[in-house]
Amino acid sequence: MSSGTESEAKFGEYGGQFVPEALMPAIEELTDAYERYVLGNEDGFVDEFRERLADFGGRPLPLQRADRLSERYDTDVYLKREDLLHGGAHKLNNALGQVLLAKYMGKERIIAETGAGQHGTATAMAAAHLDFPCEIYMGERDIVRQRPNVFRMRLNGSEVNPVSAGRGTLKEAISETMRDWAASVETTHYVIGSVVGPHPFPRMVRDFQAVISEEAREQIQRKAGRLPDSVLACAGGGSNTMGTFHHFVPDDEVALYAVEAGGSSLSVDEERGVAPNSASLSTGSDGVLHGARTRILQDRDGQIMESHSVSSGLDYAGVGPELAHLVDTGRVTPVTVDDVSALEAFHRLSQEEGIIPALETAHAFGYLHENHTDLGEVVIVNVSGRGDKDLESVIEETSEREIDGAPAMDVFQGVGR
Amino acid sequence: MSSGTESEAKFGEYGGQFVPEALMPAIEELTDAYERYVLGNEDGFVDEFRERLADFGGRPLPLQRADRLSERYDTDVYLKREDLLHGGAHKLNNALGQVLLAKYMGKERIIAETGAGQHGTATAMAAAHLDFPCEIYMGERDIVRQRPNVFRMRLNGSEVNPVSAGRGTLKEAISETMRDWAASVETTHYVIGSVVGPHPFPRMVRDFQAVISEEAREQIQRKAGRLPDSVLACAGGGSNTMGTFHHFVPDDEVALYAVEAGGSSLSVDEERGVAPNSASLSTGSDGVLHGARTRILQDRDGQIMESHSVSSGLDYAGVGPELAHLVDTGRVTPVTVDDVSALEAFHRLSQEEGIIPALETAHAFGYLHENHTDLGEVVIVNVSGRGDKDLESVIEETSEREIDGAPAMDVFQGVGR
Amino acid sequence: MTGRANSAALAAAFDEGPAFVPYLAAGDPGYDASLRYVEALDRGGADVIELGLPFSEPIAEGPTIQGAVTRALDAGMTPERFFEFVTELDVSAPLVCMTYYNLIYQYGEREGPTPFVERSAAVGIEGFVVPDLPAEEADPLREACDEHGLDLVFIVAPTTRGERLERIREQVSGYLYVQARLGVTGVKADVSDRTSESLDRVADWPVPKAVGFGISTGEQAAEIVAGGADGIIVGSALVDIVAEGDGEETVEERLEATARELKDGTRRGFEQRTPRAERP
Amino acid sequence: MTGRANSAALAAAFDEGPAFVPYLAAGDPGYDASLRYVEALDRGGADVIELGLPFSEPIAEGPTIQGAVTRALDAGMTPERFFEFVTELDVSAPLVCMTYYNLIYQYGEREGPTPFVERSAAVGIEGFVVPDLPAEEADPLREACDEHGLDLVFIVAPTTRGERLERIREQVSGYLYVQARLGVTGVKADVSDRTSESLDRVADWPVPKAVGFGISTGEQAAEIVAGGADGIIVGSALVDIVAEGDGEETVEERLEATARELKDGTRRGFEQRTPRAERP
Ligand SMILES: Cc1ncc(COP(=O)(O)O)c(C=O)c1O
Ligand SMILES: Cc1ncc(COP(=O)(O)O)c(C=O)c1O
Repeated sequence: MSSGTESEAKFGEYGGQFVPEALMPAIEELTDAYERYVLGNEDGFVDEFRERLADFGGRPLPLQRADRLSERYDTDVYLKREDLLHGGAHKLNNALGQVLLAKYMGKERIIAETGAGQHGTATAMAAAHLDFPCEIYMGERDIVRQRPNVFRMRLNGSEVNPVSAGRGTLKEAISETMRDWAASVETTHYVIGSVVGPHPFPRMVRDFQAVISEEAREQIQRKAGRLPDSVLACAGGGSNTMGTFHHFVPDDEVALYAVEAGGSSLSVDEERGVAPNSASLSTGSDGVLHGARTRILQDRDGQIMESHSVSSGLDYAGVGPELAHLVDTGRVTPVTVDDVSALEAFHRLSQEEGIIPALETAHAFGYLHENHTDLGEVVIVNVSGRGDKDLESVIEETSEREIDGAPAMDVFQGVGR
Repeated sequence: MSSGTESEAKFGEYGGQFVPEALMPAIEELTDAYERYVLGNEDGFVDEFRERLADFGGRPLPLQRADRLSERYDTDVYLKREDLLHGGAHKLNNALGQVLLAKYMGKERIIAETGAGQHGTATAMAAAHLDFPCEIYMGERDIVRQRPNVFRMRLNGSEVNPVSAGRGTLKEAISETMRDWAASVETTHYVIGSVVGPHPFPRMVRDFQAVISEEAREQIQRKAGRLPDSVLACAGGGSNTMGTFHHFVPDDEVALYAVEAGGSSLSVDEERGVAPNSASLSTGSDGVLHGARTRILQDRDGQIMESHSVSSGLDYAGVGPELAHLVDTGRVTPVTVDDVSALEAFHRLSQEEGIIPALETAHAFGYLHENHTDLGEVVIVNVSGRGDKDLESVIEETSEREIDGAPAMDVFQGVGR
Repeated sequence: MTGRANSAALAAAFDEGPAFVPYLAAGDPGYDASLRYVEALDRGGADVIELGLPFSEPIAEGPTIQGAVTRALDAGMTPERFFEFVTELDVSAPLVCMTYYNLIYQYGEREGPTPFVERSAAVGIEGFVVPDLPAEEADPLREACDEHGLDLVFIVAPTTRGERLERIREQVSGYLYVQARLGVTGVKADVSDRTSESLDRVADWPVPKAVGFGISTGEQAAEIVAGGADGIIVGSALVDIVAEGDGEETVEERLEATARELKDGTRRGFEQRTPRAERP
Repeated sequence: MTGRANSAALAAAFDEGPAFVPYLAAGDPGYDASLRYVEALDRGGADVIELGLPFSEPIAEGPTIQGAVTRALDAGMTPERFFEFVTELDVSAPLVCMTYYNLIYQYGEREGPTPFVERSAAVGIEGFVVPDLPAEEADPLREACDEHGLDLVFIVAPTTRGERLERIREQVSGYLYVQARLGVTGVKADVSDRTSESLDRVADWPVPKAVGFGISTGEQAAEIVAGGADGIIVGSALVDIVAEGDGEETVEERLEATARELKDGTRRGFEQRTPRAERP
């Protein structure tokens, strides 16, 4: 569907298939299916995928000029509205693609991991839509942070399996899902939630998400009459980043910014093995995690560190290998935005544009705010998701801090409880 | 924009302008603006409206064939996906239209009432988008039932004013907003949330919402190659109903069903002045409420009754005058679906189609479920909104009852609290 | 100053100088107490009494009168009880019923406002104020009133102009309710600038003009009457007294005293003003 | 039965009949106790010991071994401490280090696996099992192993077939780890049907085949060896004993007894089976 017949497992030094042997046959089967159905449109897979993305997902999605931000920054700011995708984030592009692929492959069961719960809800929706039983692994801590999403998955008929290992976040949930898969590969497809994991996942997820930049590139030329100077997207695992960048990668004049979660600080507590950020591109190093060689947050020994971000969806110690490679080659610039700046941007976008973004998304707007003078005349920011899932976190996190321009939070604490 | 130069204040006997004299000049000014901008496209109002609906709102929205429901009912069921509109319900069509109109009229401030909070959030979003200060009146009881929406309005920069009169629901909020307007007409536009209130609101709101049927009529012909046999939409005040029906009204072969909230019972407690339903079309009678003559829930003396529904958005004692008229003339069939059937439909759609509907919307699917054999071969159901706002209510209401096919609710009670 | 009126009693009320027109909600806070309160106003010098028949959605009222309406409804006030109330009431001032159109429209077995008007006439009501009934929709009620010798009072707002003003002029009888300010009922500290402007606009109408909305003191009453009003209408200030309940002085005592103060204010205002006849 | 091996000790371990290969995580639940526990396995008859170097993301392990890994990490186990541990350990069975690739890759100042292999060789480790390192990515580690005389054990799963099987065959040395069932490590009640099928697929490979995943009793050990395995690998059943802690009998006593039972099982199985040489 996108880039012809690439099927190598690597992006420069990154990528590969570092997984237990028990998973290898599944991964080979998947690679084969990816090449036939996704790259080759066998049995009309791509056509059906596009049709379902349109009818079920609501694509194409608008590229909206943000009038008030444009005025504020004296720059034409365009918003790619992935928040309007069914489910409320870009995640459905991938989840729908993979669940549909599972159907073409004759699988009978879907499993997935989730952090913020957005990939989990997207997968649960896609599984319900295509009539698959589905189980979602989610860290116990994330279950608490993202309660509404847990409920949504259950409503869609999925089981949500709490993962208590480690700190109970995304990293542990991925490990646990891989374990399930190792025991169930023959009947089960593992819908991974970002451009991470062993080949062919990084390429395949990117291809499913590339619809974002395919649309945006065409839309910006129609609306602005030219290509953008800069494209911004927040990066957790990197799926919306890669999706937003993909079709702009060959356009050398377009600067691409992957905005990572700077958390509370960019420095790292080596002793405790804790990174107070999730900026694997900016502060991580080369290593092997969850099936791929890529940039990861690790201590000197190679143990994976606990990451941190105010937004659970960015709270991950790794990043997609292709993105790591594009950073190494200089094509993508990794930048960071900290918790406070993201919260400020969250409130700014909510008040000035009438769009309540996901906290993940807010990071991209934090970067725009701090660096708008360096981004050129036409800027695209990907609104990767909506913030409904984050309301409780925002009340809590905003109350704990001094956030410029936020409405008073105390009025909410009592309301409705 | 839609129906030429109609500008009469009546639909048969219904409609009119039963408002305090202090509001009449505002209503005349609005009528004038409606005729010039909305009907006459003066200054390109309609073009700008359509553009913003597309870019900010995400229109056009899909008409999706519901594969599993179609199979279950042996009928082609199509879903009009208003749940994908920015904000999560059809409400933005109207809110954006009215706030934009306020801008063309040179108003400086926006007020609105809200029940479920969907119209309030839509108005708050539109006001933020178009840079208006905004205040939303909301019953205290609804504030408790719809906490996330209260927070969303505040995040968008709106004030939320609690209304403590009466039972603290939509009816009282409308009365209170009218009082504010009576004191502020010169600078303020009142964005009413449904096809109710004095002329020109019922016509104007219907025109803004008619984009639903404009799209759907074209889409169904493209997809099914014919007009539908039946069109279903839930009816509270009636805005999504009128929007969904409008362009089908001249198609006599298309049956139109307005699905009202049957609540817990269709009988009425005259003594206590309480209707355990919100079925003004099915159980109400001719009267004057909130500026219009229409069908309302009232006791023998003419006092307005407290209505009830599991879904706050349908919980209103009146209904739009045009809808009342279309029912009287036999063009629209009013039907009811009770709380239990709506909850069952909520879970069914969530599990089988991967779409979590608003509880309001679920009523339309309850009717489909109970009467699918009588609805013909091609049926359109309007998915007026998504259910994210209803998660807490659903847990509560489902736990209290025996709901067929619902996931176990007990697991949620502990989660995240 | 005589004007268009069906009710001789109402016409007479404005004939001997500016009228003091108090409002109370019938049945607030209970049936018996309310009877005594209305009678106290009569003793205090009321020229006309506006008696509210409570409706569940009083969209033109501020919080004070909403409170009164809710108390009265909770205490069981209904249209039927209202007519009994009027029958029992022992006052000399003519009574005007203030209510919302749905109650008028629904009353009785036959459709439309006639049964309500008939019954009102039977119990001795002289006219109606219906805040949510615009002149355009008033024909049926107007006709029933004419037939039974009752008046239909209309409200003009500071914003009422042009054609609307004309239509109200055609419909109004008894007196005109001149709304002193925008918004809903409620006590305000000072007299609105817009009052005299509003009065000017209706100066040549063939009915007395009573100004209402926000008046609470004899001082304000005097000022408004001095400015040309033929009467003042006072509601919220009196409802406040009812809401406070008995204290050192009883509600009745305070209502009577406040009525007296307001009536005195209207007299003073009348004396201050250059008689209309002498204007250029 | 000699096969391809760099380590003479490892080769010898499989030479005198089927081998019993227990696994424990080094440092579980603490450094000193763990030393004693591993030594108890040695006394119990271990022919090879797989010693786990804990990694924070043990994606191939079930809950039992995850628990061991977490306890060891919490107690401060690191690669450096692991090498000290091996140095201090007093056992006669050859040691195989089981860990994940990132720890091997990150170790030392130079890039790549060589520093880790050098250090392992220096402390007397004979080989590695790296569950997340596929044959395709194994060249650098394989080369370093060859250079330093260590073996690289690979796992084959019930689903491994065709080309993948070939690539593993080319890479493997020391012994082959035959995974008895799909999934992750953990005790199971019965022997998987797929074991003999898996063994058949690799029957002619030039390395001993040790079967693991889910074995916990002497009975199972006997059955598997009777079915043709050259060894059995037991992890979770032993880790369970560590996790339970001292009771009427100490952990050491129970580990030693269980090891003995498993070793006896392998012997029994060997006796039961028709010698390979006599097969048709
Ligand atoms: C709205 C949103 N944006 C971004 C992300 C980050 O993931 P990725 O980097 O894979 O797009 C998430 C993950 O949950 C998300 O929910
Ligand atoms: C999703 C949804 N559907 C329907 C309604 C009912 O309103 P109306 O009948 O005006 O469409 C509401 C009102 O809040 C709503 O939120």
